[in-house]
Amino acid sequence: MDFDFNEDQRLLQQALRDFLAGECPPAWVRAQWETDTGRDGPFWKRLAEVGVPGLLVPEAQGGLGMDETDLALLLEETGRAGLAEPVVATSVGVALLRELSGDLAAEWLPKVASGDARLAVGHAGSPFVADAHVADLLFLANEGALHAVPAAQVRIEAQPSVDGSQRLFLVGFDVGEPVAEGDLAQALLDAALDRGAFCSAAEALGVADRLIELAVEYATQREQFGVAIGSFQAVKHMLADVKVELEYARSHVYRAAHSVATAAPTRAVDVSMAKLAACDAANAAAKISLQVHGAIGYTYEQDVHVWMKRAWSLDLAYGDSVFHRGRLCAGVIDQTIPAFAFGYQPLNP
Amino acid sequence: MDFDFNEDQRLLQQALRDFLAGECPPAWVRAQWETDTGRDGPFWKRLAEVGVPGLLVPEAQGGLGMDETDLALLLEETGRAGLAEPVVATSVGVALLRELSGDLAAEWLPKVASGDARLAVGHAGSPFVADAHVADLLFLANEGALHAVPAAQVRIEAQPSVDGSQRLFLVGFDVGEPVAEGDLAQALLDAALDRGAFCSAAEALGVADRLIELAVEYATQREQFGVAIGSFQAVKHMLADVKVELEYARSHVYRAAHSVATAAPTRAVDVSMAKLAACDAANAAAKISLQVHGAIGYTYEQDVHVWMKRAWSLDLAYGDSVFHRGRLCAGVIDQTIPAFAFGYQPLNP
Amino acid sequence: MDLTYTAEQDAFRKEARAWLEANAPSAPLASFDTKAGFEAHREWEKTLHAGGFAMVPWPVEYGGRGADLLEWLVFEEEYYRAGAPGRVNQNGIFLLGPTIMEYGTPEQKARFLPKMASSEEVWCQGWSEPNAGSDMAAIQTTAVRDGDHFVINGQKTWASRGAYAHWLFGLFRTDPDSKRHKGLSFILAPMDLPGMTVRPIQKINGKAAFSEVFFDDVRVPVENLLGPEGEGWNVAMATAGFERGLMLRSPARFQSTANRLVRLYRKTVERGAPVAPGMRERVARCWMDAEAYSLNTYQTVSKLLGGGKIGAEASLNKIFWSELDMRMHELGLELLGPRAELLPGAPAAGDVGDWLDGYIFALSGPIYAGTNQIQRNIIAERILGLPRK
Amino acid sequence: MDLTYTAEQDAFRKEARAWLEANAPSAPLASFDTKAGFEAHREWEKTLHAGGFAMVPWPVEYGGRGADLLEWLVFEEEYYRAGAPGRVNQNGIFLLGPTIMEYGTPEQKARFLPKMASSEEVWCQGWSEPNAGSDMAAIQTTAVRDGDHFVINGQKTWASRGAYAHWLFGLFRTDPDSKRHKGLSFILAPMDLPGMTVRPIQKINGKAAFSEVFFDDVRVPVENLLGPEGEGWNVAMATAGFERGLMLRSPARFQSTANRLVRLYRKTVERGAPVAPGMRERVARCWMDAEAYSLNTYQTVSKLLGGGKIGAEASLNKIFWSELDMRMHELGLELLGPRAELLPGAPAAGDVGDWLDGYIFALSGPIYAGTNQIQRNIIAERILGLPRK
Repeated sequence: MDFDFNEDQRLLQQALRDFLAGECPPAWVRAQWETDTGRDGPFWKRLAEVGVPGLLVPEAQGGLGMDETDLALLLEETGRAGLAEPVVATSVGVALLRELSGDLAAEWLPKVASGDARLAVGHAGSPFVADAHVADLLFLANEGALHAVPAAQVRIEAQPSVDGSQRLFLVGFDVGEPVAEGDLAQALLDAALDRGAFCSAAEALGVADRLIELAVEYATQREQFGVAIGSFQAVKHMLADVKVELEYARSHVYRAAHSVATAAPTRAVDVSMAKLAACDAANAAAKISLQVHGAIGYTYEQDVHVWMKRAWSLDLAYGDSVFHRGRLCAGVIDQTIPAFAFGYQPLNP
Repeated sequence: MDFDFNEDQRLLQQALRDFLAGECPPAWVRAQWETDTGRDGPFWKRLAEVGVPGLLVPEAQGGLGMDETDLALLLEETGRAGLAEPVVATSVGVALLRELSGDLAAEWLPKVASGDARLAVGHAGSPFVADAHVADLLFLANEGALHAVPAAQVRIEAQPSVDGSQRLFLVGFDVGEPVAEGDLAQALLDAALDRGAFCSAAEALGVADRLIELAVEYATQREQFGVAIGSFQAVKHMLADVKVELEYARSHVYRAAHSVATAAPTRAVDVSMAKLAACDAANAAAKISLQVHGAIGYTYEQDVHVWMKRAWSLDLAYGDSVFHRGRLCAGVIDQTIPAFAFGYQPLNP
Repeated sequence: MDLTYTAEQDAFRKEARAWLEANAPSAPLASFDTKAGFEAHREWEKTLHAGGFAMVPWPVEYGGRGADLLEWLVFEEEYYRAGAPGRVNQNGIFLLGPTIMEYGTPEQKARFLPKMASSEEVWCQGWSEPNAGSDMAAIQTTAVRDGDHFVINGQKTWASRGAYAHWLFGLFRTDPDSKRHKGLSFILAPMDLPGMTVRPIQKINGKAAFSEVFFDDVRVPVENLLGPEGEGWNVAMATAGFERGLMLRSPARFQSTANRLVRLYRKTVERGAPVAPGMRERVARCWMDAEAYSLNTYQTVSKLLGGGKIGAEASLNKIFWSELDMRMHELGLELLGPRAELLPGAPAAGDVGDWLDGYIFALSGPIYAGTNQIQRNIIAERILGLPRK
Repeated sequence: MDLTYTAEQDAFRKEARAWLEANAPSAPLASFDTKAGFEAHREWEKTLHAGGFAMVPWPVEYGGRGADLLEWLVFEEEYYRAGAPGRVNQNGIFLLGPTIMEYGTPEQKARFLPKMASSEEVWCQGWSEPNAGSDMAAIQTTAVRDGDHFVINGQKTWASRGAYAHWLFGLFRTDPDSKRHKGLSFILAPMDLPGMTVRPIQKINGKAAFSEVFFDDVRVPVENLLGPEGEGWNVAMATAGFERGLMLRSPARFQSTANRLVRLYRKTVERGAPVAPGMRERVARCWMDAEAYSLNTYQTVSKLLGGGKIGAEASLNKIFWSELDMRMHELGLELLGPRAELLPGAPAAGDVGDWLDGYIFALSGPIYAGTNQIQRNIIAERILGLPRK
């Protein structure tokens, strides 16, 4: 039992934070909102160089061969930076390729690791497929079967989101030979949804953190009534409350990382708790950060809204809150899927 | 359209407030907790002298012949004073007698007005009958029929409540001739429940007000860190929020008074909204008053808990919050009972 | 207490309803924060004015109908029921108008009110400055007397529709040596004077909504002073009271949103979309709160008609409606599910309506017209009597 | 990161579970705030001590088991699962004990810890004073050096079980000219000294729970000073950290309540009693929050075992558990419907259990051990770095 990250993991997190702080400042994020695709191929290659999209790719295929407990801290950083590249969708796709193995995996995993391919995944959590416009390979479901469809064979229709970083599409394709059917397909799709929801939750932690940071910074320098507004108890207590919410959400997300990485029997409920807690924290942080900023925060030129809208779209990604609350209740109240209190597990035999 | 009280009503309220402040201070309320019945016959006579139990009794029978819009302000005062006498149950009973009219009304209404009789009422909102131990006449339901049962013919079993002011009983009786059956009985029982719920809501307003007053008083005199704790924004904002809640609850309660007095078609939903709003405000005021008082408020010798427990028991009286939320939803969502937005009513033909 | 309408009130409602059914635009106008939308809304105001409904509670001589506040409420109910357009001149008619009626000279009233009622002249406000937000007494923009003119220098911000408005009203420091609430004056300034520069600011949905206004030796004639020189704070406080109070936030607005929310809930359930079990109660509770706001407003109006005044109670209203408005829109978005984030133009947006834009607008509620934190201070100190320090 | 238990941890769990099944009282003991209940709980502590489970993470020489904090968590889980009694000496074993381990002399450790572990000596705390509540630095009770004694004069309050405890620990002003945090010392005092008077205070359920302790020239030997003279504030802060932190609020307590709440919900639905539609989600959410508290504690323990420290983060915990505990009990009471207000002895109370008493206890959570307002200040200033003034 060790519920902490090791030093290597912390160092990798710090390295990515530094990298993104330098390469992906708010002005860059905002510039991406204005481009056609909102995505930057050369930057994706650079991300691949620091190992992000290849993190879950086995070492044999040129990746880092790590798991979701490593990924969690990195996604906090992409969330903190407001990075719009398809890290989540690609990570989910990588896990599918790993499970499917065979030629498909042999062909695509190295390309992902080298930054030469991006992936997208359709799932039951949303009618829309994120990043379908830049994906080289798309995993799509059709009548219970799972298909791996190259970009050339899909038809996409853009569905503009309030979050300029979020690029959503309705996707159609000519149905060919599936890569999995029946129970296997269902298990893969379930795992994809859970993995994507966990990833979104981890990004939401970073988003919440950033929103709190922005508010603290502003409240420290902005003066009204002759003092920094951050010295008012009303401001302090709002921010303290959301900090509490965030830190407990963090615990859920880190546990979900472990549950996804180990395919724990409680994975579905653990992920839903993480998604709910982290997205609620991010939404609360957005509201409070906006309130602390006052009218300034309500302007387009200030950065609050960029992260606020990330919080909104992450809340809807890979299952909205109604979906995840439903699973939580199924686990805790109906007990139709596994959920047991941490530490209360049955003894090993 | 005039949604305000007239000067006579305000004067009567002030008179009762002064009377209760003098006659029914906290020490007296607390002393009643310790007595066997928790009720004081001679004091009930004095209440009758100032017109409280006879308020709804027609003038012809020695009462004031007023209605619930007059009663609302008086119940705020009994709530504020923490008065434990059966004003609510008796008022509900008086309205039943008025509706039933005939010999029963002719016999009992004058006795109520003169303070020589107290009433109790069983209803669908609770398995318990409040004040059954001191009632001279009890209205009790049995298999859809309404019975008026003299005290001598009932069997009661005390059910001690955490609120020393609340005296609850399970009541049995030998079923005789009912005073109403079928639809009439149902209508009378419904009206009794609504009237009792409205009365409880009005008392809850007074309870909430008192709890806020106690907190403001304490916060103004108690010093920590060299200043009155009431000067801290955290204290101010907590109390401001509950004040907002209280004032909007007040609007619901006053409207419910009118709806009960005029048997408005929306009476059920109006009363449920009033009950929910007022009891939520009282419960919130209790929690915040306790928090403002800190450890001192958590002691038996301080008065906060007396009004806090009133808030708790009023919340359960004449339908708990689940009952009233159910009716609210029936009106607003299912639209199976009348509810229409105030001001949006259909035009008179 | 009598919660029924008189025959006259019912007749007025009937008349307003019939007129609105016949005249209100059938499709929403473009946003009045755009140039084209601004003009379209001014056109609608002209129609309203011609119909005699532009300023129901104003005296007839100023372009009003001479009705009382209860009829105003009835009119608002009908206005929202008809889905009629937002009021492009709201800062003029609801904020400045009542202030001019209280503090204006007969000449000022005759000069400004009729053109305000007809929206021939649309107004924006010049309260806030970069360093004077919640702390409005920190105003620095000066208006120095020079003969029969004030010479204004400085900067105002958050002037809604400042880019299109014809006139601006606001507080300026006429005594340059003064501090805080003293030495301020309430001045009315046309927007086309030499030395005025307007820079639009986009709100978080990327649309222009307010402006910064820069003053560089702008000369305003002294007859544009409203109320006594140096007494601007008190004049402004009367205006702020109106703003937070009745007119700008008529209950019909929130009841209308609550009714839309109930319909959205029912529709969502009917089409079998997933809905959280608690949503039923939460929606009903919003409806109940909108109802409370309406009831409370009728109480206030009854009190006013009985000779009472609105004071710090307006702060209670501000908190209640602003939080309710956010809550209702949050529930609306939750009911839309994954479509909640789509912009209305998205092909799959279907009937998502304007919940998203409404939410973005609702988010400004706890900030503008005095943050809710400021309102809580006011409630605590002026209503509950807690110590200032 | 590895969230599975080792074979040793599982074996320890098995052992603890078996021992508790065999030894824990089958019926609840009388409240330890009564004299009889106090003694019954001391008896139970003796049993625990004899079984080697009194102080799992303490060194063996002081009556502990020498286990690590993870095994402590496992033990707590089993302890709550078994429904074993509350710890009557909690102020000693969880607050003072760790402080003595950090600041005590070898003699003090040997003198106090073993008798604390066995509950031969039960401790109460003497922090607060009538004018030093949230503002603990306002302590006025003096302990003036007189030869090899301190002479104590003044008054302490809110000493839990002060009426029955054998020893008191607290902060006293040893430098009478000092102000605020300086000049305070941490002193241990037996409760039977001449000049000490204890007055019980009833809590809001009418039961005695805490006491005022009056000191009138009470002479305490100087060897009862814990840590350096005049440095009591720092010593106490270490204790306050422990109090707010891990040991007194083990996650199993809240998980156990959450599990009871889930069972109550299921039972209520099964018997067809009316339940609000949103209750399902609200109960599940409480369970989720209890889970978060457990996970967070395991994180903290992992951090501590890796050489880290608990600092201001303890304030995050305080807010989270205290609000969760209230919320859970509120839902429990709502599920009981009209029976929620009945005292457990009422004939119709049936299976209402101790939700009401639990709620009353939960209500003290946001107040004691530093109000939640104080905790929010700490979070804002020490964790987020917002300015003090």
